[in-house]
Amino acid sequence: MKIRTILAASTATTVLAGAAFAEAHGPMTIGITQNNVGVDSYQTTYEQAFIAAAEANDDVDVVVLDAGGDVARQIAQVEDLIQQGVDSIIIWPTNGEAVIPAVRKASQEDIPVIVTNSNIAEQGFDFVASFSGPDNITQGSRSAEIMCDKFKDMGIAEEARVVQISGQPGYTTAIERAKGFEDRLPEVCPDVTLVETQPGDWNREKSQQVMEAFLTKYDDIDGVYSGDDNMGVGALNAARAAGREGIIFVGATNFSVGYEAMEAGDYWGSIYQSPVDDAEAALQTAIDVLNGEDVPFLNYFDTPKITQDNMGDFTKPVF
Amino acid sequence: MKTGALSEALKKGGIWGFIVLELIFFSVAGQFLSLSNSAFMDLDNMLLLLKQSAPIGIIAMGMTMVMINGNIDLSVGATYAIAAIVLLDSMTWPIFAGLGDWVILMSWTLALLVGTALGALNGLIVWKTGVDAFIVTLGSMLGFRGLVFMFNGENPTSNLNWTLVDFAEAEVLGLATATWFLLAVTLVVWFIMTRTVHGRNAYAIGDNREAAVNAGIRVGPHMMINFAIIGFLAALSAVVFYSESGSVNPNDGQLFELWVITAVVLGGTKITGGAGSPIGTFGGVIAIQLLRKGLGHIGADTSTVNLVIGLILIAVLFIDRQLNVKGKQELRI
Amino acid sequence: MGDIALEVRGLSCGKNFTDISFHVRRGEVLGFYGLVGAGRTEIAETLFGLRDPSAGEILLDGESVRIGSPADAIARGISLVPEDRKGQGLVLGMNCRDNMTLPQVDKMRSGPFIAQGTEIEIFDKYKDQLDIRTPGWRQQVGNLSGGNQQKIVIGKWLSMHPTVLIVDEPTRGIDVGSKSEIHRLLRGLAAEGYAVIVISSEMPEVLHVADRIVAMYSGRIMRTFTSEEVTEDNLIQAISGIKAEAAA
Amino acid sequence: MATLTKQEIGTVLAKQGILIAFALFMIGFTLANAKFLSPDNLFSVVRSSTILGVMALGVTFVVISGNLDLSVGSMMSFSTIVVLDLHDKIGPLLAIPAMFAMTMALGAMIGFLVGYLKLNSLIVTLGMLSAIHGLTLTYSGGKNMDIDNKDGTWFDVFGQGSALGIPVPILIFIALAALLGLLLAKTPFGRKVYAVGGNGTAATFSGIHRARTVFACYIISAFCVATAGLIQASRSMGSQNTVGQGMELEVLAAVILGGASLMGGSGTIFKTVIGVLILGFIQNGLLLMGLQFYVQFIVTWIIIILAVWLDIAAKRGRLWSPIA
Repeated sequence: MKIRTILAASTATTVLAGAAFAEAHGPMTIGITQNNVGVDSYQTTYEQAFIAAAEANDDVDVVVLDAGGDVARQIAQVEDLIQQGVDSIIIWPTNGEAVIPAVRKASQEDIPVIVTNSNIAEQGFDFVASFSGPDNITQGSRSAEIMCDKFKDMGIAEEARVVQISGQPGYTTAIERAKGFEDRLPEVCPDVTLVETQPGDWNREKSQQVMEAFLTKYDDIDGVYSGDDNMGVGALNAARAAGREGIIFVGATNFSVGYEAMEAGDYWGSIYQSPVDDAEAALQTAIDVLNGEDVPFLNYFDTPKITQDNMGDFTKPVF
Repeated sequence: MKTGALSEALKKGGIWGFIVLELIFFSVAGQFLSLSNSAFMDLDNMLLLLKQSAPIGIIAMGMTMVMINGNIDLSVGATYAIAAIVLLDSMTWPIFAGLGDWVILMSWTLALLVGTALGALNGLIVWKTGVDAFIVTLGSMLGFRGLVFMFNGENPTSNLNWTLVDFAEAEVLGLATATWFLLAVTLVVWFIMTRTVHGRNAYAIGDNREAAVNAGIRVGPHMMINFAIIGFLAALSAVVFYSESGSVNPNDGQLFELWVITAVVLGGTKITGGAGSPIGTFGGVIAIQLLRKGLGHIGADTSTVNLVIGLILIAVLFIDRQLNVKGKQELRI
Repeated sequence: MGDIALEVRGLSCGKNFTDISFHVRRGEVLGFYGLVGAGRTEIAETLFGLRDPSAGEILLDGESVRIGSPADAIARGISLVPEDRKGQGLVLGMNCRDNMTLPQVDKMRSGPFIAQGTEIEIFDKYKDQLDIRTPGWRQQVGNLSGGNQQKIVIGKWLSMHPTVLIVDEPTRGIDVGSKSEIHRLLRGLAAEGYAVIVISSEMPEVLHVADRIVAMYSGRIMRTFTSEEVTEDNLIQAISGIKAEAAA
Repeated sequence: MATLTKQEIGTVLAKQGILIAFALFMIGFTLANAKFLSPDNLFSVVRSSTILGVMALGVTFVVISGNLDLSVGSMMSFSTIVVLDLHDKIGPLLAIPAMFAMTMALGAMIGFLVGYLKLNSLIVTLGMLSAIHGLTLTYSGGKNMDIDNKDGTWFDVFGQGSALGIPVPILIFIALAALLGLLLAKTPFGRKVYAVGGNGTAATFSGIHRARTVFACYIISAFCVATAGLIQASRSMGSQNTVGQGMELEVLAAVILGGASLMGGSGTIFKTVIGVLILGFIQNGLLLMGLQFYVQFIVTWIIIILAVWLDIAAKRGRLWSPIA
C-alpha cells in the first residue's frame, strides 16, 4: 500500500487525491449505469474508455452496468448499486426525469450521484453532485452556426431550405440537439427555412430512407442537419444515390464515417465529441467529488465545431 | 411409473429448481467476479428482486391468462406506455385542479380504465373478426405505439408528484409497494384461474376450442374478458412503476412483450393454450429477474445477457420437450 | 385367391397391442373387427411406419422388412386410408388434384417442375373410375361431401398401385348411398388382385365386405373367422373378450 | 342467380382483394401528391423495399409451412456485420460465401429445433432473436463496422450498382422472387410446403417428410436473410449493430398483408411481393403527404387488421366471426 501511495504521489495530483481517499477508505467503488451500450459505437467506446480509465487507476474499482435503453432496468440497477454499497454512482439517464426518484434514493443514502452525457431534469438537480458531459443545446446551436456560415459563404443564406433528421424520439440528447438547432438557426440566418423534421432513430439505414423521401418530395434542398454523423452519412448516401449534389451536410458527434466523408469532401461539418473524453471526464468528476473537491455543477467538456476547413486539427475518431 | 413421477415433479417444480441453480451459481460466481461487498443472496437484495420483478411480473400474470386461453398479446408494452402517459398527464388536467392529492386517485382510475379499454378493444376485434390474436395484437402493438407518440410527440411526459413517489417507495412489513401489488395480483389471478368458472372455462377453451364450444361455453366473451384483464394489468403495472419514476419516454415498454412471454413460457404455460399456472409464471418472472440481476452482479455485458437469455429460453423449451417425450411406440407425426 | 402379400408374426407395440399374427393374400379382403381402443388402428399405423414395433416381424411377399416411415411403407407398396379423414387423410385447403397426387409428387416431374399434365391425367382417371362428383380438380377438397372426400383419399392410394391397401373405418360419417358404393369398390379392388385390410367398428360392414375377419379385444387377437364360420353371436363374444370355447 | 353472382364477386374479392386494395392506395396517394407516381419515386420506394422484400420472400416459405420466424431481423444484422468485418479481413470474394455459410448455419439450427425437435417456432425464434443479437454484439464488440477502403472494392455493386438502368438490389429482388416463386408454385418441394402447412398430419400420412420440409424452409429463409444482409452491407458500406432490429415484425406484416395465413398452408410469393410494396408505398406515401411518422403506425395497424379480416371473411363467406 505504501509503495503504491508513493508511486501514485509521483504521478499526478488527481491520483494523489484518489490515493488519499484510498488511504482512508480502501479503494473507492464507483458504479455506473449506462444508457444502451449495444446501440451505437459511441456508447461502446465510452464503456471501454471508462473501464480502461478505471483500470489505469489503482484506487478505483468500477461496477459497469448497462440499462439496455430500458428505464425500469436502469432504476433497478441504481437500486442494486445502492444495495451493494458503492461509494458513488454515475448514471447516463435513459430518461432525464424518470430516474430522479432513484437518484433521490441514492442521495438519501449519502451516495453522491454524477450524471453523465445527457442531463437529468432540473427537479432532480438537488440530488445530484454534478453533471459531466457535452452541452447538447450548445451543440445544436453550433451546428446551426456551421450551416449558416457555409450558406453565407455560398451566398444562398437568403433562400436556403434545410431538412432535419433528428435522433431517436424521446431521448434527451435528440430533443436538446434539435432544440438548439431550431432555436439558433433563425437567429443567425433568419431567411433560411427549416422545411421538415423527421426522426432517423440514430440509425443510418432509417435515415437513408427518410432522406430518400425528402429528396423525392422537395426538389430544392440546400442543407441537411442530422442529430449525429451516423444518420448524416445515411442521408449523404441517399443524396449520392439520387445524384443530388451541392447539399450541405452538417451533423453532430463526429463519427469516423463522418470524418472520412469530410475528408472526401462530401460532408461539410459536425461537432467533435469524444466518448473517451466523455468517459474520462465522468470518472474524474466522480473521483473529485469523493475526494471532497469543488466541482462545478454543470461540468461540460468542450465539443468544438469541426468542418472541412479545420478538420486537420482533430484526430480521426476511433469509433 | 417412477420415472413418470420424477418427470412430473421436474415439470411442475422445474422453474423453482432453476431458480435455486441460479442462486447457487451467482452466489459462488459472485465471490470471485463481483466487486460488491455484500453477498448475492443477501435478504435486502432478494427483497429488492421482488420489487424489481413487479413491472414485468404484473403484466405476466395477465399474459398467463391470455395464453392459457389460447391467445397471445403482443401489444402490452404499448398499452403500458399509454397508461403511463394517461396517469402522468391527467394529474395536470385543469378539471382535476381542485382535488389536491385526490387527483392521484382519479389519475389511477383513468389510467386503469384506458388500459382495460384498450385490452378489451383487442379482445373485441379477435372475437368479432376471427382474426388470429397474434395478428390483431401485432397490429395494435404498432397502432397503440402510434397513439403514444400522437399524445406528446417525441417528448417524454413527466409529472413528478412527490406524494405519489413517497407512496410508491413506501415499505410495509419490509415489502415495497410494488412487491405488494405483484403478490396481490398473483394471488387474484391464481384465484380466478383455479377457483372460478371463468378460469376453468379459459383452460377448456385453450385446450380445445371446438370441444369448449360443443360444451356450450361462450368462447368470445371469455377471450374478451381475458384481454381486458391483461390490458388492466398492463396499466396497473404502469401505474405502479410510473408512480415512482414520474416520467415516461414514448418508447418505454418496447420489448416488454418479449420479456413477459419469456417469463410466462419459462413458468410452464403452454404457448398453444390449455395449460399453465400463475404460480409457475411467478417463478418464471423471478427466474428472469434473477438472471438479469445476477449477470449484472458478476459483470456480464449486454451481449452476454442477450445471448444467455435467448439460449435459456430455447433450452427450457427443449428440456420440457424431453420430459414430455413420448415412448417409441407412440404415433410419430 | 393369390399369394400371401403381407404376413405379420408376433407383432407387439408397447401397451397398444401384443403378439399379433395374421396374413392377407392378394385378392382377399381381411376384416379387423373390435371395439374402439382394441388396438386395430395402432396395428395399421405400425404397418404404415408411424409407430415402432417393440417385437415381432413384418413380411412382405415373404421377405422380412423394417418400416421406418410412411415414405418407407409407400415405397414397399403399403397404403393407408386413415380413420380421421379430415385430420389425417386430406389437406382441406388444397384442391382435389393436389390432394390426390400428394404421395407421388416427387415422381411426376418434368425437369425441376411438377408435370401438370401427368397430374391431371391421374386425377381424371380416378375421378372417372371412382365416380368422384366434383366440378373439377380446382375444387377445394374441404367443399366436397364426406363420401367424395373419402373417394379422393382412396384414389390417392390407388394411384400409387399398392400391394396392400389398409382402409380404416372406410364409411364413417358417409351417407348410405356412398357407403354401399365404397363397399362395392373394396370388393372390386380385391377382385383386381389387391390385398385389402378393412378396419371397421360396424358389424354389417365387416360381415358384408370381408373374406376373413380378425376379432380383437384389448390389444390381442381373439380369433380369426372365415366367412363360413362367422356369426353375429360368436363375433360379438370374441370382441368382448369371451373365449369362444368358454361360450360354447 | 343473384346469390351466385354475389358469391362470384366474393370469390374475386377474396382472391384479388389485396390487389384491389393496392390499386386503391396508389390512387389515393397519387391524388394526395402528384409526385407519388413519378418514376423516380416509384423506383426509390421499390429500391428501399428490397431489403424488407428479400427477407419477406424467405419468411413466406416459413409461414406457409405453418411456422413463424421472428429472428430474421437480428439475423440480418448478424450477416451485415459479419460480411462487413470479413470484407476487410479476407476480401469480398471469400467474405460473401463465408457470411452465407454462417447465416445459413443459424438457419439450420432453427430448422433443426423447429423441424426435427418440433419445438414451438414462436418461442424458438424469439429466443434466437435475443441470442443472435447477443452474438452480433459479441462479434462486433458493439462497434460500427465500416469498410476501410470504400472506393477500392467492387463490393458496392450489390447495393449501389445498376445494370440496364435498373438498380442491382431491385434486380436481385426480382430474380429471387421469380426463382422462389417458381420453387413454391411449380415444384414438388413447393407442394410439400403447402401440404405440411395446410395439414402436417395429413402430409405425414401421405409419406411427406415433414421435418425435412420445415428444415428446408428455414434454410431458405436464412438464405434470403443473408442476401438482404449483403444488399444492406453493400448499400451502406458500413453498419451499426442495430440494423435490422425490429424488422421481423415488419417482414411478418408484409407476408400477412399478402394474404398468407399464420395457420399455414396459404400464401404465394407474388402476394408477398404485393404486401411488401403496399407497406413500402404506405410509408412513402405518408411521408410525402408530410404526415407524422406515428400516423404511419396507426394506419399500418388499421390496414393489417382490415386486410387480414377481409381475407378471412371472404374465405368463410361471412363478415363476422362465428365465435359465440
